[in-house]
Amino acid sequence: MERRAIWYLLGFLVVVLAFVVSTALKGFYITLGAFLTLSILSFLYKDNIFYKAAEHLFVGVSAAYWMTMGFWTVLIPNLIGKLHPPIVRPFVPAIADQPANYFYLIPAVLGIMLLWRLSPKGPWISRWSLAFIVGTTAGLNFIRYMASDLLGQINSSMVPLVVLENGSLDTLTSISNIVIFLGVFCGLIYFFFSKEHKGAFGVGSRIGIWILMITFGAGFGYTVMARISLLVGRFQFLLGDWLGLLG
Amino acid sequence: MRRQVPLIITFVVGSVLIIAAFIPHYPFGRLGENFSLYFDIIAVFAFILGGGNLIRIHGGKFTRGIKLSIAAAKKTGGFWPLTFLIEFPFLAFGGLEDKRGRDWFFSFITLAGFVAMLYVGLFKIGNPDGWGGNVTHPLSTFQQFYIYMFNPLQATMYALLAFFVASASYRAFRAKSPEATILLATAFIILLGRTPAGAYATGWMPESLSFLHVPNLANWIMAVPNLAGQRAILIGIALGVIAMSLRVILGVERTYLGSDRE
Amino acid sequence: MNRSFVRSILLLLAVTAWAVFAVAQDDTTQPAPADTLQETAPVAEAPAPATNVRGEDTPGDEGGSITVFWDQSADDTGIDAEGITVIGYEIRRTIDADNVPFHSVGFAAPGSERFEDATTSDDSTYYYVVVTASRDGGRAESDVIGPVQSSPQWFNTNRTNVFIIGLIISAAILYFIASARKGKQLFIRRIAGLEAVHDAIGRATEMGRPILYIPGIQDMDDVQTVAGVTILGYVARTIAEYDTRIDVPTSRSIVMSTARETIKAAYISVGRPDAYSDDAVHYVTDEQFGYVAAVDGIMVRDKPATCFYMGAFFAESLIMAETGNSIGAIQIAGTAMPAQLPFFVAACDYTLIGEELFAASAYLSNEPKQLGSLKGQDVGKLVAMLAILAGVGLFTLAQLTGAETINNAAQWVQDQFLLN
Amino acid sequence: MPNGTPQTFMDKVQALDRRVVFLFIALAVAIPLLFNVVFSEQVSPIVGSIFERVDNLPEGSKVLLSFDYSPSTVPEIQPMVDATIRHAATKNLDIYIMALWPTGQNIADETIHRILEPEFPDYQYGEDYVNIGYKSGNQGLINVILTDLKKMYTTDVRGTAIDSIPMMASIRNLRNFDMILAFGGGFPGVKEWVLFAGDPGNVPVAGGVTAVSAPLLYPYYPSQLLGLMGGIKGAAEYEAELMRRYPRFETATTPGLDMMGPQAVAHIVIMLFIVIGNVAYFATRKKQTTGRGA
Repeated sequence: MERRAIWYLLGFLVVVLAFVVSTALKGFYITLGAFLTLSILSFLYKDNIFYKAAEHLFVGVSAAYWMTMGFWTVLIPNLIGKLHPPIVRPFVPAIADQPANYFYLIPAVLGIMLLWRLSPKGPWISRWSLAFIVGTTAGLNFIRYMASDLLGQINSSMVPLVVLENGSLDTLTSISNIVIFLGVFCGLIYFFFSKEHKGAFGVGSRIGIWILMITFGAGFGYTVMARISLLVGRFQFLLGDWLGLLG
Repeated sequence: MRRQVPLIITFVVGSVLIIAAFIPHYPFGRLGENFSLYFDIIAVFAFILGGGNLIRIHGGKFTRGIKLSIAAAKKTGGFWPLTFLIEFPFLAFGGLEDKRGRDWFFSFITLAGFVAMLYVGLFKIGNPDGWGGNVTHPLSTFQQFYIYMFNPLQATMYALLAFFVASASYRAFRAKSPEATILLATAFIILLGRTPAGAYATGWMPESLSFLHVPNLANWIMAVPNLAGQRAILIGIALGVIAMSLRVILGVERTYLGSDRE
Repeated sequence: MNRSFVRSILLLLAVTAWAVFAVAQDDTTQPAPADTLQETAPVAEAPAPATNVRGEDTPGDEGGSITVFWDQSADDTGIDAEGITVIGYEIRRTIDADNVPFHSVGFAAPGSERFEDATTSDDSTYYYVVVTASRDGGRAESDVIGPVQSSPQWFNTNRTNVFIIGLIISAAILYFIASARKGKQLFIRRIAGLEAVHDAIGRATEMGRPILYIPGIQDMDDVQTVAGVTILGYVARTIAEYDTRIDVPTSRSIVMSTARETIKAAYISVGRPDAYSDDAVHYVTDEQFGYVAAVDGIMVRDKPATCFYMGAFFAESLIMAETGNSIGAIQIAGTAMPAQLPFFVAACDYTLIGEELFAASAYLSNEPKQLGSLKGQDVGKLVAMLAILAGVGLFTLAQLTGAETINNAAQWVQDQFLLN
Repeated sequence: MPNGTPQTFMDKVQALDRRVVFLFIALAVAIPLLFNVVFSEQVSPIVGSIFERVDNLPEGSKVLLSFDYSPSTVPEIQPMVDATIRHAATKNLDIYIMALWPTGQNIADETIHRILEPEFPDYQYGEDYVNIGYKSGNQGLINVILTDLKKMYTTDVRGTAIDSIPMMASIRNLRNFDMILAFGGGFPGVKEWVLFAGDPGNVPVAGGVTAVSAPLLYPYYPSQLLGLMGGIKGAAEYEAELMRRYPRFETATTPGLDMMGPQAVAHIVIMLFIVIGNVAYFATRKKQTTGRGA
């Protein structure tokens, strides 16, 4: 206990010292940014108090950030500003003279119902707003997916398997179209739930899995570059902006 | 009653929205749009539940922890505030291995960050345009907090992905089965296609085989088999969503609504 | 894809965008402050005017829009090196052709033959004139047409195809739900990821470690979150039976509320309501990476034996799955985010791919009526496959034979799946 | 693996601590950055066509640069802007700068201060380059200035009347430009320039966009879009070509090429790990099967 205490304190002092020196040389904000960056990166080695502190700071700050944004960009203009526009004149003068829209009592009531679960009496009333939310989600998504994903994808899958260009065979396009057709077809076979994947159907399902695996491999490989870019950005900040090591 | 009314609400709202999608006439034409707006508003109300929960959890940890720490400091005898100060690193940060409430300082950090951000945001502190200013005005304290605290944390968390794509590909891309081999081979070709190495490795091939040049092959994989797989997945998802929505609207699926008895 | 189709879509986008811009710019009843083409015009040779101008109420809308059609100017033949080059058509309107001057409502690109004026009021009638403009500033007015009036419709004919296909698929799903209710036995193939759910929970129970359940990072307005929460309902039943600890951090407050109701109901359904505590579900933050930072912390500190990821995920998917892997947890994921599936497939033990996520709750419930809906989904896939087969077959035949009629038939089939 | 057997090297490799992988990735990114490792980039046709067009324009040709992006995409877009603006200035082209995004105007000013003023001291504002700034209206703005630029623009960003700026005298509308270079893949962006200026006005349009939006614009190339730079790779190719043809830029900053060094090394490291993992896997599997047979 005693020895560990000394090491801990020593380590802590070194970090504090580094922070002070960096602040003196580079300014507070860049130092803060660098320390937060390093704290998160330290998680890669193992969990530690610096990561834990940065994580807890992040949770508090970001939760408040989105709540504040919700307050100023949704609640004030889209609810208060709709129900009684003159109130919001100091904040959003542009909408203060519009007529009130009492349809917005609906979300106000549903919102208050949702909060009802905090009250000791009848917390089940909050389910009414949950029911409204889930009903809305179901209704809207039914149409949205039907139109864009189902119809749209079927539409664009209709391609000729043989493509003739001025009477001669366009080999590459033809092969590509055949692959697209087989891929979509077998991919769909894989997703069948109510038929056993045996025999010819099993072969189709097998090809379907292979196509999905190509899709996943391609998606994985393609994303790597974007992810490395993010790290390059952080390293440029640490090595360049902070330490001044980059030319 | 407790479950019947919500089921009716879901049914009515869901089916009206589906029908409304085919009726451009007022008031149906913009029903979906309006309901989405309503959702956003309800979500802001819900922040009170979420924020309250956050404060309750961390507030609880904080007060419980500080009490335990003081008790521990008192136990050692002597002038306890001095012991508390000296042992502070252990009593406040010791929570990594020690679970006896001695990580209360982290909860304090969350609370402090939360309250401070909420304060500068809701009161538009330091906003050059005052109350009428945009909440994200670059010179407001709120936005300064965003730039200097939120941003580096967010960007670094995001950048961890560079390490994780590497470790995941090292572990997962092994030719253990035909499927795994296909996954591995495709990823490898795409990776190769995005480096100068890919161009060099196959640059010697004659023009007639240009199809096999790695950058071309990588582009072809992205544009053809990848597209086919994506389409199959998207069509499947669309049908899954349609069936799921119907089950929810018809009340066949009702787990999310809680129980009748309580 | 058909080039003229693409062009007409782009053109449509263009004119709508212009219309929006025009609304922002001028009051509909006031003459436009700026007549963009007129003032630049010195005396120049006028192009041939647009002919055969017609105006109609735009179909399938909520009113407030009139579509103007015309036949191209004879000079609208692309960019000419010499001679007259038409640079577009200006659409002008008035509410009274004799007494109120016309003002501009929009501009259509050369080669176009229609314009949607989405700034009309259903209460008044309008007169239109189409002005052909040339590069040198020449202008030619068409005949004035009108009166035209816009009106709202009760059925959007542009969506007839969505309606019919929606009806077919819904009917199939309803039919199989009904027939399953009557006791008809259904075969449903096994889904490995879901077969593993019980074992994964059992493992956590044996090890005395908690289970971590992540219902995605989106709100309840995403249907994937709804799926994630319903799956949680079935997972929670087993957990309540085994008396294992579950931890559900959420990224949205409404999801927190819904997840609590769900888990509570699960505990009640197995007869152990007293074992339930609201603390199982807690809110973290709406911020994607703040949330994942906290979840990573929970993972390395609480060392859950099993992690579920069921819902909508973005880039954070791999951060969680890799951390979960490093602590040796069994990981079962499911998402309909195509971009994140590769990472779950690579880093998790089992992954529900797209449609399987939505089927999962039905599968886990093992109720006949729920399973019936899966059979209905299969009918939907069959419809999709047959449609694709028909389209592909006809287009291929059209290529091979070069016959115009087959090509038209193929085009017709494809158009039935067109989005308007 | 049977119990008690000592772990071979290959077993250890197979169960490698992932922190070793992390270390290599960190090094793969940090070392090329620190030592400024740059790989030669071969210019692809889609980027090369932009370069050739700019390179072949006669001195005094008019080039319009539109800054249609915001600070969040600066890391990806700015390298291309820097490279093309340098190229245009070297060729003594007249550079006209505008923005469809409000944020673009400031980024443009910043670019002028950072590149044009110090590197091209002979370039005179108002005679060789001008920033006419941001105007609202998105594609509607393009539509108007396609026929009459001065209808929307009465002054430049410094408040000088457009008519008193020498280089504006020869400009009536977008058709007077020899080339339009639009930067930014969002809305409005390159696509709107193609549809509302390039197609109807018959002005060559080229663009620079983020890597994510590049695939959405490929269909316009080459018939409607002269060329396209996509993400850092596009910028790196342009920078490389610029350095190859114009030795004066050998010491210029090349953020695009700088980013490509770590990219290439990190990709190769990941591929090597995949290979090592598979070698170890097959080596241990072979051992296991023979072990079982014995």
